[in-house]
Amino acid sequence: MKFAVVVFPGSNCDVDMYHAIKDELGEEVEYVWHDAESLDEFDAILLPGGFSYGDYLRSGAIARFANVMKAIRKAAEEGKPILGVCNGFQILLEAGLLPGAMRRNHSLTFICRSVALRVENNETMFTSMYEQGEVITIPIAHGEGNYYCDEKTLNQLIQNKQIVFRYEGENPNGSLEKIAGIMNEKGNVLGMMPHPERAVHELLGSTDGLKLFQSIVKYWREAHVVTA
Amino acid sequence: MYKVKVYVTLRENVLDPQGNAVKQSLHSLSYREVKDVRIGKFMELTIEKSERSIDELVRDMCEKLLANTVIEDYRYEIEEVVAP
Amino acid sequence: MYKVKVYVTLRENVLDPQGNAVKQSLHSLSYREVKDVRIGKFMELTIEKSERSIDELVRDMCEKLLANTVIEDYRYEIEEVVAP
Amino acid sequence: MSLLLEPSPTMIKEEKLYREMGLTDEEFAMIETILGRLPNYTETGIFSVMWSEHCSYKNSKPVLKKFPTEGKHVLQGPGEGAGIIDIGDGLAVAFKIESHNHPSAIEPYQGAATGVGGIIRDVFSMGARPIALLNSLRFGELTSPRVKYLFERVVAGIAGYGNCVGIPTVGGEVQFEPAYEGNPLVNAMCVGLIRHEDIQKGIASGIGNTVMYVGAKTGRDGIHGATFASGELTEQSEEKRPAVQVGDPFMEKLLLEACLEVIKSDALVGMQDMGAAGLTSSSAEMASKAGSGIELNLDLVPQRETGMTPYEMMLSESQERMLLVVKKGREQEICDIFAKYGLEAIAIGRVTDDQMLRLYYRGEIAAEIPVDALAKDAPVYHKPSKEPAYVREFETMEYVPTVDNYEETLLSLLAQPTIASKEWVYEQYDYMVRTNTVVPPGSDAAVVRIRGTNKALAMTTDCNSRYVYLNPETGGKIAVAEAARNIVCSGGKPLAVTDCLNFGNPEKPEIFWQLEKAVDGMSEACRVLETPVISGNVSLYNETNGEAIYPTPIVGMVGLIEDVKHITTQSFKRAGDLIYVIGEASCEFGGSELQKLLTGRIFGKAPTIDLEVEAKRQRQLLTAIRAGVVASAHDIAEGGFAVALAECVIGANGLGVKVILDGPIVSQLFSETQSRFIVSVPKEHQATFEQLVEAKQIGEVTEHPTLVIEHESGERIIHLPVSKLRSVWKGAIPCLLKSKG
Ligand SMILES: Nc1ncnc2c1ncn2[C@@H]1O[C@H](COP(=O)(O)OP(=O)(O)O)[C@@H](O)[C@H]1O
Ligand SMILES: [Mg+2]
Repeated sequence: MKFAVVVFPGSNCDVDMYHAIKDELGEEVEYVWHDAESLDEFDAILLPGGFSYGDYLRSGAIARFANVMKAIRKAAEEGKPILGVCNGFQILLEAGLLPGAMRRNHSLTFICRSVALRVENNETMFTSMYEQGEVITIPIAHGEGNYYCDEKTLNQLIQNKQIVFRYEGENPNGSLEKIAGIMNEKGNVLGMMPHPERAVHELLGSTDGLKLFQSIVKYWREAHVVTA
Repeated sequence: MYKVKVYVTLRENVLDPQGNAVKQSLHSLSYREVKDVRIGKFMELTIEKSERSIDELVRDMCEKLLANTVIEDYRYEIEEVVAP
Repeated sequence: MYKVKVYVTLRENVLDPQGNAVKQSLHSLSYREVKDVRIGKFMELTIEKSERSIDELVRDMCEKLLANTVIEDYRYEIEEVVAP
Repeated sequence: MSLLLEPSPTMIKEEKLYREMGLTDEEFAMIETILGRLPNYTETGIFSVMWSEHCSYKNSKPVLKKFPTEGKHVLQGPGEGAGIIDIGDGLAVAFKIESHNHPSAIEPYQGAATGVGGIIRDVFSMGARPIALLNSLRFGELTSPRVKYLFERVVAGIAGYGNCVGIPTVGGEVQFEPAYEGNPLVNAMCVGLIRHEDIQKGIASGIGNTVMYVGAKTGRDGIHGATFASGELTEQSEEKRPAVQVGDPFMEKLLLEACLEVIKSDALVGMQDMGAAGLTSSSAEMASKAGSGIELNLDLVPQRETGMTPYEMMLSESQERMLLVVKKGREQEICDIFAKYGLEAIAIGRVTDDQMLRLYYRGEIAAEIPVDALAKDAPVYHKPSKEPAYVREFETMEYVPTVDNYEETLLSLLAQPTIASKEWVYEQYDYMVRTNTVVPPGSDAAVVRIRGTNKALAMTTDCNSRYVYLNPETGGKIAVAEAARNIVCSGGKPLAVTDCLNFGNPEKPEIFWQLEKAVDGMSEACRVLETPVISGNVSLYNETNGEAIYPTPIVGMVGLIEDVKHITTQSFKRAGDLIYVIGEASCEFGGSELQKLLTGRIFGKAPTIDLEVEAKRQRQLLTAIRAGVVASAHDIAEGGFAVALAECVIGANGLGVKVILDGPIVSQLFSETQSRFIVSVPKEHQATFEQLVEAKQIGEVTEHPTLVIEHESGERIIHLPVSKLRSVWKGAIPCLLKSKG
């Protein structure tokens, strides 16, 4: 299975994502520059964290116009797994691939710490290796992770089980309904503020993020066994 | 040449953490009269004349980039000026 | 009751990385007519009447908190409204 | 501003306009001699910044010579963007610390942010990939609104910049003391990793080679920043203030990635960042180091504002700019690399053979100065030095504190902002980005692993300026020793030092004496602990309205952890582990937290230190850690044994501790006697540990989350739930920030 890590100017968790896949998951992975035309050769697409275009104006606002976004849209339509973490999530929101928007953390400060997350839906291609309701430890590191959407959208998210992760215990950033990660209706685009790629090795303090990537691989393997 | 002023504000029903914090600080500085604070963006653009209608141009830029219409409203003022 | 609008802008000689980035982005979106972008803040305050002069009050708040006068300028507009 | 408005050379001389730029009458006369004519306005400006303390180190050079700078691992000593030290496997570490005190006092957010930006450029201009940031901060007491504002905005500025560039901020220190009320300190340190073959220097060699400019456009910001930083802050500073520099971390990130790619090209000859005194210092220094000259056409310099004069362009301190020297004819290769990152590299001049800095502007020569006069041969002063009266007086004082309630005192100490948890600070920093941070902030030294190897780097910044104030020489020794202790506790072998000498006005003999003595002490400690000084920075004139800060020589240290298995932290790990203390406490309370708490001031003798003893204990502890027999290690610092013990147990999930002390209780609990450690050892390693380390067993890690300290006599000294200790310690800073005042 081959992963793409999309690199925007100002991405800075690209390296983390790359190594998580290559060193810890042991799958194939390549960096793809923001001006790329096609992502056809990849089976899953990862949008890493960071500060694309400095996150000036609004986080993710400028990145959504990058050339590669066309290919990302196409991949989304084709049903490939697309994971946006932190800034990657913000970009997916700005691009309209996921509903809602981000506000600044209610503390108005950047927050970097490990938080507890509850797996709200384990019947997705990103979470099948977790137990339903499992509480995992994953770091957050963001200044704008205070998720917002209108009531109608929220109801849809709840009804369609699109809320994949919620913060467990204290709400670190003021996010609506303690939302930490959501997916699209189709279930192949996931955006989350916490960084699973930072929780993949004992030395980093947690390995709880690994199962997320393993779930993607599992999904892909199964899909390929069926089609093969 | 045009001088364009764009005002981007959070939609009314969207909680404004920054505005809230500023209100709190104003209160603690004893400006108790302040009942509400909302914080938005104020952008000043200098735009050259072209074939495109300036009004359309600005609206377009706001919709696409300058505001996130999921949570923000915008309005703008256009003023024609003589190039310096 | 007053509705006060405060405009906070970066001083002229001060670098505006945000404005620059937005200009670049507008250019790459083919709005080549845009010559300059400066980004500042726009604040809307609702203030109750009190013994203090509203003008002084607002100036005070700007100097102390709303603007960082080392790098920013501010101006404001005051409008008296009937409390809803 | 047009050229026509600039004063003529004769006006500059007759009206002594150079004085406003910080040049003395003698210095102006020297310039006249060097040039053989009167300097014009641009030239006067160029001399004034290059001869400022900030660029020339004219007052501190003779003192800096005392530092030991050599060692078998040193690949690059002081003099370049950063020092470099070998760590084996073809790898090396580059690091440096720098101050941004004055700008941060004026505009804390941008001042701190651009400080971080500057130190990052220093490191990547050497060709090194920045892998970690640290910062050392000093503020007044956290009670006044102004200090709170400075503290909050400085932290936000460091976070805003470092997080955006994507370099983890992994450590540092913050202290609060009235002496810093008007003059906060903001020192930033950057650590980079480099392969030996990539080491790059800031030299302009090869006659005819092209000088290129990359990065942000030049604006009128920060003009005369270096001179500003070389004067005291007074009430008038507001007016003299240059336009504040605003950082653009996104630009920095692009520059960083592009420059690290350019390093790999053999078309590159030299590279330096435009730091203090911008284009002037980078061009003059690069030429002076290479023994060549440089010619620049200022019309080609990318400008953000219209109508900039040569004076303004040369003195601008706009951020995020680099100067490159490139082999003639190969400019395009360099341009192509930068273009990939959306950056433009522009040829603005060439290397010449006549050792002159020559500037062209609108077809005419705007300045012509021998480069060595600006760099190598800048004046050096030997300032008079005199021991301040207070130091003698302090030496004769005996201070023996009395404590009524040990528990309350311990809790009060934990709530002192200088001791309290700095979580409020470091949670704003992305300390994990790049997923190499193995020990995040909160333990003695931060640890960053080196991917692809089994090695890791331990890093820390330290300086207890109270001790330095009481006795600069002893305080200087302690600063280095404490840094080394922190490295050793983390399982690292101390490698080398970078330092930032923050002092008052060196023209005052008492201040100069502090500087000299502190450096003497640091130098001796560096020699004994075998940690050469490989880079550093000097920030003098840290005074407000005539009052100097405490002398504050910040020590930044990096250590090598040979195997990630050796990584050790301060928290207790397992119930049943034995607790040892290394070193004996004696009654030493001068400059201690307890003294400050009880009397509200600092006086008396600084704690003594025997460097040989220090070195021996560090060696023994490191040997035991490497032998795998140590579960946790923590040095005893501010607040003494009781505070250190509380710190060991606060971070230990659900564990407690019980120890039994002997001797005088107050000293045992709170004395700040140096060279001491608290270590926990699994029972099965007791014998090996005791063979390797001279230490005294005092108790055990327990399952009950309480901290129990008893006396040999059976007296119960302290019995507190760990949750209580933790909440006091963690809550102190947020609580102070929220409280009104
Ligand atoms: N300004 C800061 N930035 C990042 N980390 C900090 C800062 N100040 C303190 N810390 C972290 O908090 C912990 C405690 O700091 P300190 O009390 O100074 O430790 P020590 O006494 O061992 O040097 C350390 O891990 C340190 O790196
Ligand atoms: Mg320590």
